[in-house]
Amino acid sequence: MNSLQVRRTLLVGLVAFALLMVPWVFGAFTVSTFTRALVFAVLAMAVNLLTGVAGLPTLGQAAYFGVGAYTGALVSIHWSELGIVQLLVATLAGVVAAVLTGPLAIRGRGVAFLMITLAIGEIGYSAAGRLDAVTGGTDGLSGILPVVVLPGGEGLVNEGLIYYYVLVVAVLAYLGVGMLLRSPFGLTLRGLRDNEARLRAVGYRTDAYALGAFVYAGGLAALAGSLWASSQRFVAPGDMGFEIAALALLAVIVGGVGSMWGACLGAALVVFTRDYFGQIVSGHAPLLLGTLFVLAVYLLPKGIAGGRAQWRTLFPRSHAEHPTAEVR
Amino acid sequence: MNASQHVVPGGRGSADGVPALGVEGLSRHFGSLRAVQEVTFEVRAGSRHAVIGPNGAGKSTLFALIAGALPATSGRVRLHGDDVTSMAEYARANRGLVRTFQHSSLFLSATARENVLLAVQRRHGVQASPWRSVTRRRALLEEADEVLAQLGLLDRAGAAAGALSHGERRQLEVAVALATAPSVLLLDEPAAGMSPADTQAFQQIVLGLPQEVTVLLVEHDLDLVFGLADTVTVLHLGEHLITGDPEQVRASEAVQSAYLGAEDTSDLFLEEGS
Amino acid sequence: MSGWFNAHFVSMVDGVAYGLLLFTLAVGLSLVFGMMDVLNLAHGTLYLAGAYTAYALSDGSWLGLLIALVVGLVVGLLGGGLLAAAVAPLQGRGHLDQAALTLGISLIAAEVMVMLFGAEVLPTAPPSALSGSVSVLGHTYPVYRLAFIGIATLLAALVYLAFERSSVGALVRATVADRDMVRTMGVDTRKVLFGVFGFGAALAAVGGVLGAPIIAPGPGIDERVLVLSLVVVVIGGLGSVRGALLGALLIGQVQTLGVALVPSYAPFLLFGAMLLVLALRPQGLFAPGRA
Amino acid sequence: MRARRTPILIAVAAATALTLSACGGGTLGGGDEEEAGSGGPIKIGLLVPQSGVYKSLGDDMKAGFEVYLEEHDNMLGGVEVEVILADEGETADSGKAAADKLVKQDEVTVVTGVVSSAVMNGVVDLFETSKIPLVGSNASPTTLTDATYIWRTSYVNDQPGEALGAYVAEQVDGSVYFLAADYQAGLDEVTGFKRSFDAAGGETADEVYTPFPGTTNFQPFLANANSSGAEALFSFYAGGAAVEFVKQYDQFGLKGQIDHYSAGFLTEGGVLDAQGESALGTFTAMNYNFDLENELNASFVEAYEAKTGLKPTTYAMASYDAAHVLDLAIEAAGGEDADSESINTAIGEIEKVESPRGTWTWSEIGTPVQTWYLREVQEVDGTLANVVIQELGEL
Repeated sequence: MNSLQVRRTLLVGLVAFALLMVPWVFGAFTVSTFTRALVFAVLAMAVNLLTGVAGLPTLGQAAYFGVGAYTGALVSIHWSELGIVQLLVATLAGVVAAVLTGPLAIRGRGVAFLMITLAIGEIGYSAAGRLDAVTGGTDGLSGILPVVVLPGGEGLVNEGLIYYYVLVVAVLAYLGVGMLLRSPFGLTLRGLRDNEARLRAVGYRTDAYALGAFVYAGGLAALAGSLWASSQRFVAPGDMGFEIAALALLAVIVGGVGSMWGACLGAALVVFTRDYFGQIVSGHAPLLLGTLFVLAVYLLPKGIAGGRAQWRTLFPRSHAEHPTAEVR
Repeated sequence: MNASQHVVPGGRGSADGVPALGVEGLSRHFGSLRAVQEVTFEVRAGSRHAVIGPNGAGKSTLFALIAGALPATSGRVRLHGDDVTSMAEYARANRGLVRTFQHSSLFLSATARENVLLAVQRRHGVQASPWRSVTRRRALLEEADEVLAQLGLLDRAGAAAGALSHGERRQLEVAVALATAPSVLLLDEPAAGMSPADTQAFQQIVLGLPQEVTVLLVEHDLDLVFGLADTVTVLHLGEHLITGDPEQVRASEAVQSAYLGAEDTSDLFLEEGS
Repeated sequence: MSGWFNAHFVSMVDGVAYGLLLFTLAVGLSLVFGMMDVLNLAHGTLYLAGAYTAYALSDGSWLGLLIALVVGLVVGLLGGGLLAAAVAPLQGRGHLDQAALTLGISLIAAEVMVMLFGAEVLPTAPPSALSGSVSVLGHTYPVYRLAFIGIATLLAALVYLAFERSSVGALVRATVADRDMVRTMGVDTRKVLFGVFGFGAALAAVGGVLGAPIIAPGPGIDERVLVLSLVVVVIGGLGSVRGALLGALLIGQVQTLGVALVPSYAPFLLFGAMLLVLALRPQGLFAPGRA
Repeated sequence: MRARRTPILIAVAAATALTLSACGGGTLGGGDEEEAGSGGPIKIGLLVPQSGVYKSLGDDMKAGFEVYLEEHDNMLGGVEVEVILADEGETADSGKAAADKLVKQDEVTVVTGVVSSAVMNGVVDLFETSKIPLVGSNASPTTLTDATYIWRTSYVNDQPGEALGAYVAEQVDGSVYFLAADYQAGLDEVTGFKRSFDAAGGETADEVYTPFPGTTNFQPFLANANSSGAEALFSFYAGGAAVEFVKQYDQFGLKGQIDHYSAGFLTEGGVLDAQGESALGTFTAMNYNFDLENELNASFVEAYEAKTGLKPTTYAMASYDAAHVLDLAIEAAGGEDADSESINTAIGEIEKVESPRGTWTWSEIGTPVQTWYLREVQEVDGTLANVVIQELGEL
């Protein structure tokens, strides 16, 4: 182990320790805000996979988030309280939804892709409000049972335990996305973002990989949706609306497009700004969010994740590095 | 060092006389503009074939038609005798017909090695694999590094493509194409924007390519063309003028009159002396 | 057929009014994007600012409307200038940063407007000479909307002629087609940025002043107007005045005649229409500068 | 590339450590949850929108609650209260987060407010599991029938319609066209209306729901209603949509041709001024009107006008009543010794509430049984106002 790896291990350990300590230190509301932030972080990773990694800016991930949330909720109400069942079925539902809608979305790139995904999200939102028989209509779907982790176990009601459940799934999702990004497919997606024409010229049927990214991101967003249903025990059409989609995209921009841990921090920042600090200055959460976005764009041109690059120019290190592509 | 054992699929079409590339009555019209009109010629397997012509001759359009970036209005493109006219660009690339770009077209945020890896992993069919880190796939890495070494870029493997010099980018441009193990390599004005020294170096690279790789280049720089090509095709106003060895082409009166009045005229005839 | 026409006549007329209103909003957004490659998500805020101006200043007299128009124009120009100045440092950083910045600005501005005008929807009376309704072919129709069709048609014609016929318009179209080329010709693209931004913003704010009696100012109107304009712009093709006009008229009909024909699918019509267009032509109906 | 991650992670760790030292207690193992009670004021959470499209309703409710407190020297049941405001916002998410904060962080003893039905549905679990009473003063979905800790001083969403249906069936000689905002409250309202309307032999022309939120132009819907041959229209709109709807109903010539009946929200509060003369002649059903003649109402209207300069709305009145209910319950639960559980029990034992709307009692599902009124928009002393025409019976 060289000193770099030591330092890295140390930091990972520190962050893990801090995350594990949350329920032991904070009150229930703060813990539930952390839980929401974690769920939002998974959604932000899905948005970032498309927007930052594959170069397909999306305003539609809330639709798949909603599909996952409703599916998870319905599984809980009608079939199984087991978390793993809900997560799997919800993810599958998200994948199916993305497979069905993806071919339409990937017909466009850039702003056209953004608008097609926006349309998919808005149509999903309207549909969720309309299908009262399944979704409970605009008043939302309640009656979701506390999630059970092991067969025969107790349902999770305590905020701290719910937090741990969400934390475990979110960390697994993070590791899964990390693996994807280092894999050949991850490299393919970065190629798609950098230069689609060239990728085609070396033999890639690029639409297929764009669709692949879309489906993966759809499944991931749905996974986050299922976590949302388990932790909030309530799902409403607003969960697949424009606001969630826009906040997720903005979280990615604030965090640093392309960087997964940046997206997670951005998501946490957005959730804490809206739900925590927004309640302190009651009624002015939009103002806080607006200020956050404006400041972030000016002060952190590459997002939180890019912030370190600026620090580096302030405190230059001895060994020169090329600005290599950021994988994570 | 012998990259060819990895890079080149066993000398296809080299002995049986089937041309590596056949262009038959190829046309492309943009509205009333006939950019390419009924062009027919063949590229012999293993040859170094150049397409030249004055500005507006239709070279770029022809190139795009052969590569598959543009659909043809009529006519055929054959690769080793197989009709690939209706195939998309990516499908032609997978069959060994691979192009480079006139302005370096790279994956700028990726390292030079990753640029080449994108081509290598496609050829290995693992480009959609979501498992196992690329950095643990030694076969891919070794092959990528071999191609980089072949182009003299190995010491820059870890640098972002965006941080390379212009000349290095041109080299990487070819490296990415070569890493797909093409049987026919299409070079789109490779010398564009290169210094004379870089052009010289580039010429050496192409000359050093294994004989199994057929090369078709579209080029402005006649130094490079006559230094490399064993066969030259001349286009004029979208139509095929002549295909022949360099001497035939230089001697052709049709070519001389086509170039008359064009700025390249003096260059063309200066060649005879050099 | 005549029965059908009779039943939907008002919807079609209203679709024209609605479409022309959308055009005044969308054209600025389209040009700023097409020319300067800037995605301005604060565009709806400009409409809202104009509409609040109309609410605050119009008192039912012609003079009130005139003052509101002048003030609205100034508000729009200032707003456009500020936005242009805000996005100028972001050059070369892509659409996402612009989107985050302008959305942030619009959130802040929306909050400020709620502080100034409250959270109620504030319907704005047109000049009293134009209030009330008249009978058009036996159908009751608001006078103001008829007048609006007249004024907005004039406005649309002016904008159209300015961009398609004048020398400034030629420069603008050239910039849409190839920005670098125009820059190398020695044109100061910064000036063009401010000019086009100011123009588009002023048009949106004037649209707000004139549109206030049709789409009244209130919280959330900025977002709704923005989404409508984006849909129009994307359908029409980014950077095309003609596209914005036809896209706006198309969406106008979709939102009136379409809704009247299939009211139970009303929530799906707007985005359904956009998906249909984008599925067939991802670059929009009239994408300029591309083969 | 890895080393550069250091500063941020250190910052994260540092920030976390800082907050750690600043906060005490924990969700797990901490176990120091105090019960409210002996000593100190009772904490009451007021959960109303202070941002977004429902802000004006939130303002009314806040003012109504405060008027009651001011009348009683900031004491409820003889105990001083501390009101903690939380912003419900616009969506179920924002409302739920705010409720979460009130219950889990501020550890309030009771909560009141809630405008949106979606938020109400979203917080049911929260209040039921944490056993904290919620005295809602507006939102009231029909599906909410078996909660133990949730009370409402307003109505049930289908009641304004139900109160009106039979009357309209009798009055209108011909068919009735239904137009309502396409969300649960709109569906509930029409369902309630049709329950009594159909029973009384009313005839339906058509039933159309307009996209909500997002419809600003009602012209195509109104055109269809106009050509349907219906004699009357029953609508459900509130807030900004109500303003646009009423104005366009006038502008497109339906006014004077087709009578307009609606749930009272259509012309309640500030929207009426915005609608202007277009609203004249609109009939609505509501559980309250500021002109009701009783002593309590007179003093309430006076105090409310003094505070806000406006006539009270049903939203303000229901919130005023929520404070009243809490006043009665806290006193019955023993004043200073009252806790969430005893207050909840005491709320259920309240036999009747004297209210500006008249006296009401609890229904089986914890909503008021109250008199409904038919109102018409008329011009009174040069200003527009809802005027009570007759009673519509008790529901």
